[in-house]
Amino acid sequence: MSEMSYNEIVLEHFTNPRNVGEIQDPDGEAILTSKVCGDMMKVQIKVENGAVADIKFKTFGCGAAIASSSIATEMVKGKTVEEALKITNNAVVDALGGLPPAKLHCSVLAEQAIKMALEDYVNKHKQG
Amino acid sequence: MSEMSYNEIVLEHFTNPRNVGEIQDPDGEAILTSKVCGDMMKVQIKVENGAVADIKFKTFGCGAAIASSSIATEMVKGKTVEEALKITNNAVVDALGGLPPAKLHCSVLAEQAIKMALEDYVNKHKQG
Amino acid sequence: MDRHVYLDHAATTFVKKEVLDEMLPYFAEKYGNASSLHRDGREARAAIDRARSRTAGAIGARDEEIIFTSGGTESDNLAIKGVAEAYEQKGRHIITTKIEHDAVLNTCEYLEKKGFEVTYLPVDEYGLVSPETLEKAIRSDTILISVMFANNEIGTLEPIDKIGEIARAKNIIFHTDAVQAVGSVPIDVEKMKIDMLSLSAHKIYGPKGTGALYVKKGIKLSPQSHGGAHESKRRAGTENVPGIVGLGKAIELAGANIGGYAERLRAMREKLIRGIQENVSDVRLNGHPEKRLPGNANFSFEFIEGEALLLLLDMAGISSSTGSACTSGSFKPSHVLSAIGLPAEIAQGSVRFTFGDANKEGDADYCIEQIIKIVQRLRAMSPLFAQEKGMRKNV
Amino acid sequence: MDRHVYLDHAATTFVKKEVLDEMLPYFAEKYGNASSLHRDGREARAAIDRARSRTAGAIGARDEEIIFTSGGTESDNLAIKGVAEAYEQKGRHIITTKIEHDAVLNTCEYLEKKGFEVTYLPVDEYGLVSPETLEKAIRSDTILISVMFANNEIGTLEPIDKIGEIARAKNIIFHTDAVQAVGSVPIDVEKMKIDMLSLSAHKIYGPKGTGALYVKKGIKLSPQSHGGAHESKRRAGTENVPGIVGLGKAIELAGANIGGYAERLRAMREKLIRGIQENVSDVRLNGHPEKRLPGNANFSFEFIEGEALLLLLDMAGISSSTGSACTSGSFKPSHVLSAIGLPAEIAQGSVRFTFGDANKEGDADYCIEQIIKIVQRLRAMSPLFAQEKGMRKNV
Ligand SMILES: Cc1ncc(COP(=O)(O)O)c(C=O)c1O
Ligand SMILES: Cc1ncc(COP(=O)(O)O)c(C=O)c1O
Repeated sequence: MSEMSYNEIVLEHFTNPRNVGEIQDPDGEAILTSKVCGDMMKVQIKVENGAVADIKFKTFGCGAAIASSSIATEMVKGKTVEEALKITNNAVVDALGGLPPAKLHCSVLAEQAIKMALEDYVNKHKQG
Repeated sequence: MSEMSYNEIVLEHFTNPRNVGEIQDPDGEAILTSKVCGDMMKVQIKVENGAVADIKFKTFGCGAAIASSSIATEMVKGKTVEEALKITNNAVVDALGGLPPAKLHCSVLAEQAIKMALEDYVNKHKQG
Repeated sequence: MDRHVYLDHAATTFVKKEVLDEMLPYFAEKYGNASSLHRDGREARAAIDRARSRTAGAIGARDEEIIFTSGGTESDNLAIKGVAEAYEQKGRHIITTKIEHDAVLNTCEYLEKKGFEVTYLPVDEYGLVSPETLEKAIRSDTILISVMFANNEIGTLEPIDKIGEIARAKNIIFHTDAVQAVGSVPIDVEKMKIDMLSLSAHKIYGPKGTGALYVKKGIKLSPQSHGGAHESKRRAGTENVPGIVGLGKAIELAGANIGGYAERLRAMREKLIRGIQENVSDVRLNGHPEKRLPGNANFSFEFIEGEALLLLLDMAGISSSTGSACTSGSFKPSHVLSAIGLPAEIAQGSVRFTFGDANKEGDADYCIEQIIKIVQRLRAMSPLFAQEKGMRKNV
Repeated sequence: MDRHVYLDHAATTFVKKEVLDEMLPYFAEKYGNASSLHRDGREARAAIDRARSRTAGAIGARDEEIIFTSGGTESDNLAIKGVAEAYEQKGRHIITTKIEHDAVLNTCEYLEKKGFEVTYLPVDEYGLVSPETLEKAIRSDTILISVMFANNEIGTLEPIDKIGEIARAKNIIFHTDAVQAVGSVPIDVEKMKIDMLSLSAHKIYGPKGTGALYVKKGIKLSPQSHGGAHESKRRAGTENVPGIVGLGKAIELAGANIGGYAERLRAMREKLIRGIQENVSDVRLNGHPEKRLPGNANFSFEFIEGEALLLLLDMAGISSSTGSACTSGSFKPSHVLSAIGLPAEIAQGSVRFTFGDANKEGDADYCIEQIIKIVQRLRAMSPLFAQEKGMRKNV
């Protein structure tokens, strides 16, 4: 089905993913495995002045998972933690110009992993 | 299926059937309708010195029926009535070089109609 | 005899050059499997998508309502068995007609063995189904009505829009076998309230072995071919990409030319009918005088047998058919001719001539000339003709 | 990237020139319906007869034992449902394996819903079925054994002759899906005691949308497509003449070249396997080291996901597949890889490369070079790889 193939934006982010890597001493981090397909995403963030100063990810997953990871991390970069927490998988899909229906759950993985890293920061921050 | 098509001999007899026509004052005659397919054959004979001096047929039927009529009448022509009565549909089929399996019954029509005309002659002859 | 006049377009047609040209690259160059994710696969997928749009567009359907199959027979089987299996909890009664193609009739008979009940509606002397009779046959457990758009033997066009009206009002799924109608008659499934429609490429100058089934959105269908997740899981099997591309092009061409095509065929066909009726005695035109496919003429020549006529026509270079191509070589008189009330011995002398794009100016004339000769010749050796004419003389 | 290396021959192949050349006249010139009695019909019939002989000859069968279908999927469906329906009075138990193609598996699952019982035999780590286990699974009500000749994902060749032996001794019908084996492995249905065999043209350089089912004389088969009296009443539908002609030519060519073909493929395949195993860590070759199709290599690259690998390979011009083409894009880990005991996360990193006549000298080298680069790249962004390597460091 044509619903299986990716658009240009997705392919571009998949081929040249932004923010791949790791952060030494992150302010927040999370690793999440998708229950749907077993894909896994690890997110680390650095926060400065209440805003996401840096964000890095590593993803084990398909094209959609990697592209979602790339664009989602771009979307929250520079935003305040509060703003960043508002990210939705729909916004990720929109930014990608759409995903094949069967691949929508990959955008959920990106959304949730990023949120978990942000929450990890918030929790540590509260406690600290 | 290839079993549907006729060989050269059949086609030749179908296209140029021998002995088509009618005999004035025949010595024996018969009309027979096939129970299988509704084809119909009319046979008339002229007997001289105990032999089939002339034989004519008219057939309402398919290619196989017409070819069988043609070759079967040829086969009995000149034979003694006794000999002629020995005609079998297998001999007709053999003479035709074979018929499609589904068309074998057409040779039966020819055999039986000819036999009936011969018997008609025999019966009249007895009585006379 | 060098002259060749093909008058059997209802049996099959040639593939048009424009159609074959579009198909060709998909054999040896763009040969990917449409289920594959890589570039070769995507290329094949795109070709199928385009063919799907063209097919949907030709009958007023939506792309996702088209399922590609291996031909009209599979489309009919899938429609009828697919609905029967999906709705058997709701009911086990099916309504169809006595004059359907074997692909519908034999499928219905198969379902009867599985416990379904089938009503085979009669037709009038022209082969027309009565919408009133149909309406009366509907029961509370009726799950499907299947009435062909146009008959393949005698060409009669059924009152499809009236039947669609009735079926929709009673909320019963309406399938039509339009294998013979597509390309010759404008079809709009929306307007005509058709829920399912079978079509076949090789009847419209496309390739053999490819067909489609239109299934209106919302209708449940149990797949009849199990395997990969092809055709939205409704028909498994690696897609026949060149075949599907050919169907798409053929149906697009057919749609664009339908008016002119029908006019051209009708003119040749009318010439043949007139020529036969004026020059041959004891002949009957089967089917409806007006409500018929433009290319179809079906005659019963009394006192002679159809196969003999067909063979001599063939020797004269004319390709025709006795009834449906599928039943040539069988002995039962055509079920269609029986249904319109023809006695067996007259049905036996029936031959179908179907015009199409293989024909040109003069074919009808040549055909008339040959028929006159051959009928005369066969009648001269027919005992029935002699009897009949003898009897008349005696009156 | 201009280089294009097609390594997905198990998904489909291109149509060879010699094959297409034989098919071409049957589209626009010799276009008769093989059921028609006239010259056009006889010409089509003769072409089908010739193709039938060629197909029968290639597998040691008799002409009348070949039924032409629309492909491997239909052949599998017809074999299994056709026997199930014909023999259900005798018994309702079927034996197959866990690693069959979906065309067999989904058909069996469908029959389970209809009240049949199906035993799905396990396989060992190489994908081999054990004849002993099979023999033990046989019951007094077993009517059919269906075991594939060669697996489409991992290429494993099953012990068909041993299974044939057992089935024949117990008088149970034995069907084999040989869609992947035909053309790569010599097959003789007589010697191997095979009762039914499915094959498909598009896997052997023939056209998509055509296949065949061999059915040994004497075996009853309930038709699954109802309609005209085609294929000795076992498969209704106007014959796809060009497709059938193409299958006949393709299988004849395949039979004539089988030894050299297998050798050529094996050489390229072995080069790829060696190149990968020597240059990439944490990689597993799935399937049997020797008992495998000559063109098949199936690897699991740990820590990365197959689709991502497939896409980057595609961008480098290499067409490959994750498991079966049919299941690409689905999430369940391949049922074949699960059956050989691969954990889901390793199965997820599996890619199949299948060589064939589209390949030439150097393709394996190019593929090795690209795989090394791409696997490295994907592992660099894999959290699993980081973990694993971190863990190992910590040991
Ligand atoms: C009315 C009708 N339905 C169904 C079919 C079967 O279609 P196909 O030949 O594509 O199997 C035909 C033609 O043979 C037909 O004329
Ligand atoms: C083992 C096996 N069986 C059956 C099939 C189905 O054949 P087809 O693609 O012709 O429907 C395939 C290929 O997809 C296959 O590899």
